Amino acid sequence: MPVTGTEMLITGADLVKAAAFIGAGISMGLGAIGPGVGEGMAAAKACEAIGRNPREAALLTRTMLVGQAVSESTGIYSLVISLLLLFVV
Amino acid sequence: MFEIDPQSLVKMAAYTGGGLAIGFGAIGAALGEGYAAAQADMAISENPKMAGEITRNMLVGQAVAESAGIFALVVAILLLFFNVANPNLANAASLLGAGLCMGLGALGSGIGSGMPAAETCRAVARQPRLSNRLLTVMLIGSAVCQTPAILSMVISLMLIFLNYGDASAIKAAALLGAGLCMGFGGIGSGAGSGHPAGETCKGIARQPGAQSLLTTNMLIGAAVCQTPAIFAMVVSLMLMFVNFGDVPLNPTWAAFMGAALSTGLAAIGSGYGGGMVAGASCEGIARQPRAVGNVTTTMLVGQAVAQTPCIFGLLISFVLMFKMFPETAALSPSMALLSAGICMGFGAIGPGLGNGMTAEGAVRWIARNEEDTGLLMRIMLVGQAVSQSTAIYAMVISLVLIFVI
Amino acid sequence: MNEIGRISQLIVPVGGYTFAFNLDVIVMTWIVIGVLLFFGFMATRHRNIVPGPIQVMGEIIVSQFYVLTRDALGDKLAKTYAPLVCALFMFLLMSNWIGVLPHLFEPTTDLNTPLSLGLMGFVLAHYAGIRAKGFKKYMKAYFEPVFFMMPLNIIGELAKVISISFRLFGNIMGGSIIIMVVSYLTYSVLLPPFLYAFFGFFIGTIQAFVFTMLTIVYIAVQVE
Amino acid sequence: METVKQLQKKYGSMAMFIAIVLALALIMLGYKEMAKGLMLGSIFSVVNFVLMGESLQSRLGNPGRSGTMSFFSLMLARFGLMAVPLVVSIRYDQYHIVATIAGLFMVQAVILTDAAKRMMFSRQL
Repeated sequence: MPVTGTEMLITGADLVKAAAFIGAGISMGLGAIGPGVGEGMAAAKACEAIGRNPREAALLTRTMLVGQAVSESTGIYSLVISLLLLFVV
Repeated sequence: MFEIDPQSLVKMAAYTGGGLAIGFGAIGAALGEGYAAAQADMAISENPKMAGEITRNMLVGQAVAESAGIFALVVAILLLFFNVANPNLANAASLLGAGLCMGLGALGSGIGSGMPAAETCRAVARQPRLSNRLLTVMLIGSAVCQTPAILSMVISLMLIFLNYGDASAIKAAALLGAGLCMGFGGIGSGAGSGHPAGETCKGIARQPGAQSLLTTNMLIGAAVCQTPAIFAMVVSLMLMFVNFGDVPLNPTWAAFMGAALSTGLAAIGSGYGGGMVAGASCEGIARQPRAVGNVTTTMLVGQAVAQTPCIFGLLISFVLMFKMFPETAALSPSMALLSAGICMGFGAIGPGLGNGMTAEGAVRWIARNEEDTGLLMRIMLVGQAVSQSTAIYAMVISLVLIFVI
Repeated sequence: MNEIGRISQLIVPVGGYTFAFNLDVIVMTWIVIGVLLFFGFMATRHRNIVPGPIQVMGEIIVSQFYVLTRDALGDKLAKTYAPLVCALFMFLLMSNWIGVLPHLFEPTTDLNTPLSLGLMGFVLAHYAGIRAKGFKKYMKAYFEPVFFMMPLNIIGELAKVISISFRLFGNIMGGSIIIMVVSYLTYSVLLPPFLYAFFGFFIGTIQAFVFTMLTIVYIAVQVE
Repeated sequence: METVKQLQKKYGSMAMFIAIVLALALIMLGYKEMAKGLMLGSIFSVVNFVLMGESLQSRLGNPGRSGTMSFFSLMLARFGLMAVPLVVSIRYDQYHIVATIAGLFMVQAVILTDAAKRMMFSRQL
């Protein structure tokens, strides 16, 4: 039995949509790596700092959260771009 | 549309698979052994009198670390000389998948099992007296690191030798996906479980009395950090053996590939992150053996949370495998499903690693400052939860791609 | 394997729209609420200086969460929010544990439960923020660091609801799917009890705690 | 480098001894192909172990000599050497392939059994 491709009907608009979906997946997928690692580092350093000086725990936690919120913004940009690709394109 | 003679297609897939298997397998072995050899060199320059003893330990460590490479070699040779009775597309896919599975699985284990060998060489230079005990622990550690490679080998041998009796193009996608999933899933766990093994060897040199505590902790930590590899194996087995019934080819092939990529890639971050946590806990116990209870508890909590991204990956995989998709002739629905898998898979790598780092920091400082265990564990959980949020965004995008589009 | 996604629904058409009520989830939620009410009743029935076992459990939970809230919010606000935080934790804990019993399942496997709890936390946090800082200062936070970042800041706030609720949902749902699949693969022998212990009790407790802590943290961030 | 030589002798001879005993037992039971495959695999396993020791000794303890490339090419050469028994046993039916694969891991098995034995039977490990 010879191996053949299946019948597919690919139009220009379909191709654009397919590319947009793949782009959305890659945008969010790769965009999540950086913030994930970065926020993890921030939290690791906060744990270290609290371990050294537990009395400043409240201040350090707040600083950690602010730092994480800032480093998460690139992840949110990826999310926005993905949603734009999914629903606007 | 082009047509290929099925015999040559299968041969092509088998050769490519064999090449990938031995290629990745040799890279893993080379990286692990190269790292160990570099550390051994440093150890010898620190304490030249112990050169013989260090070379001895290095040799035994290398012999065990290389077994992942030998697994890859065996699979590669089998692939090169394997004759298929009635060649078809599904055979070709399963052979290619088998090669990828073994190669990538051996990559992680090769890197991971270099770490205990390296740390043992350094430790022997510092504490020549403990050479024999270190050797034993190193061997146990590096044998534990081989588990993901063994799981990969089991899956790839199943892919090569079992007859699935179904030569459809869907089965081909499922079998290729099974190989990919287990292969990627083994990388993180294999490389990650090198951390606890290495830190245990280092820790025994520092605190010989804590040896049994350290060994137990190493085994627990390594076993838990191999959970993502087992998740990947579950997905692979489902792709291989579950009868999905009469499903349309066009979006379903992409759903299977997406399911495989989702769990497989997600397991990389969680596996490696879990290994970092386990490594830190072994270091901490060596520093302060009395803190063992708190350190082990925190390690388990940290690893459990670090596996969350992988569980998200598994969730997406199961949705992709078991949701029925209507048949379509267009390209975009299948690309949406594939993209959902890629999105979740890559999106889980970073948060998995980040969660591992966070728990690593917390565990390390709980060993140094045991009174504040509760506080540190709380901060660790909040930090991990926040750094997971990008994995959750990826999951949301995946779910949108699956259900809304 | 077809039981994934099987939910009994009550569909009520109201003026052109249809409302679907997930009956199973509603029943499970009421079971959880009933158990908690019974626990609260038992814990406070005979209050003594020398407490009984149930009273001790209640006291530990309440005092622990009071301390947690006080650390994050300060004495004054803690008095307001600690009861809510404590109730949230106990509700989530019971919800995540209940799936261990046969024929029952976790209400948190339905996205609606965590999403509504997340929305509750979100509204509460912003209400607390407006009350503590005043409306003007509250609005000013959206224009940081520059004026045109406002849309992204709003999306960031909304994303918090998504992340907190999907985290709980993903973990509990993923756990129950893994248990189902492994039971299917091993014909329900040997492994499932350990998995129930791990996913039901261990992960369930951690995720309930994480959800509660994040709600406190979101309130604290808005109040600052 | 006395200790390395001793270790190689110890594990190598133990692996060969076990392989011979197992092969004899298999021949007694009538599995001749398995016995031959096991012997073939074990011989190459021991040869690989000896070569590994040689390459390590030339790599380690000579700091300054850039031996990294030669170390890796030696590793690849060893892998190529280990491919020989596999190819032979696939090509010729008189060697059983599974037994050959088992034989290739003989040295590793001996090393790990030795470690496990030490871990179980001594109090201080």
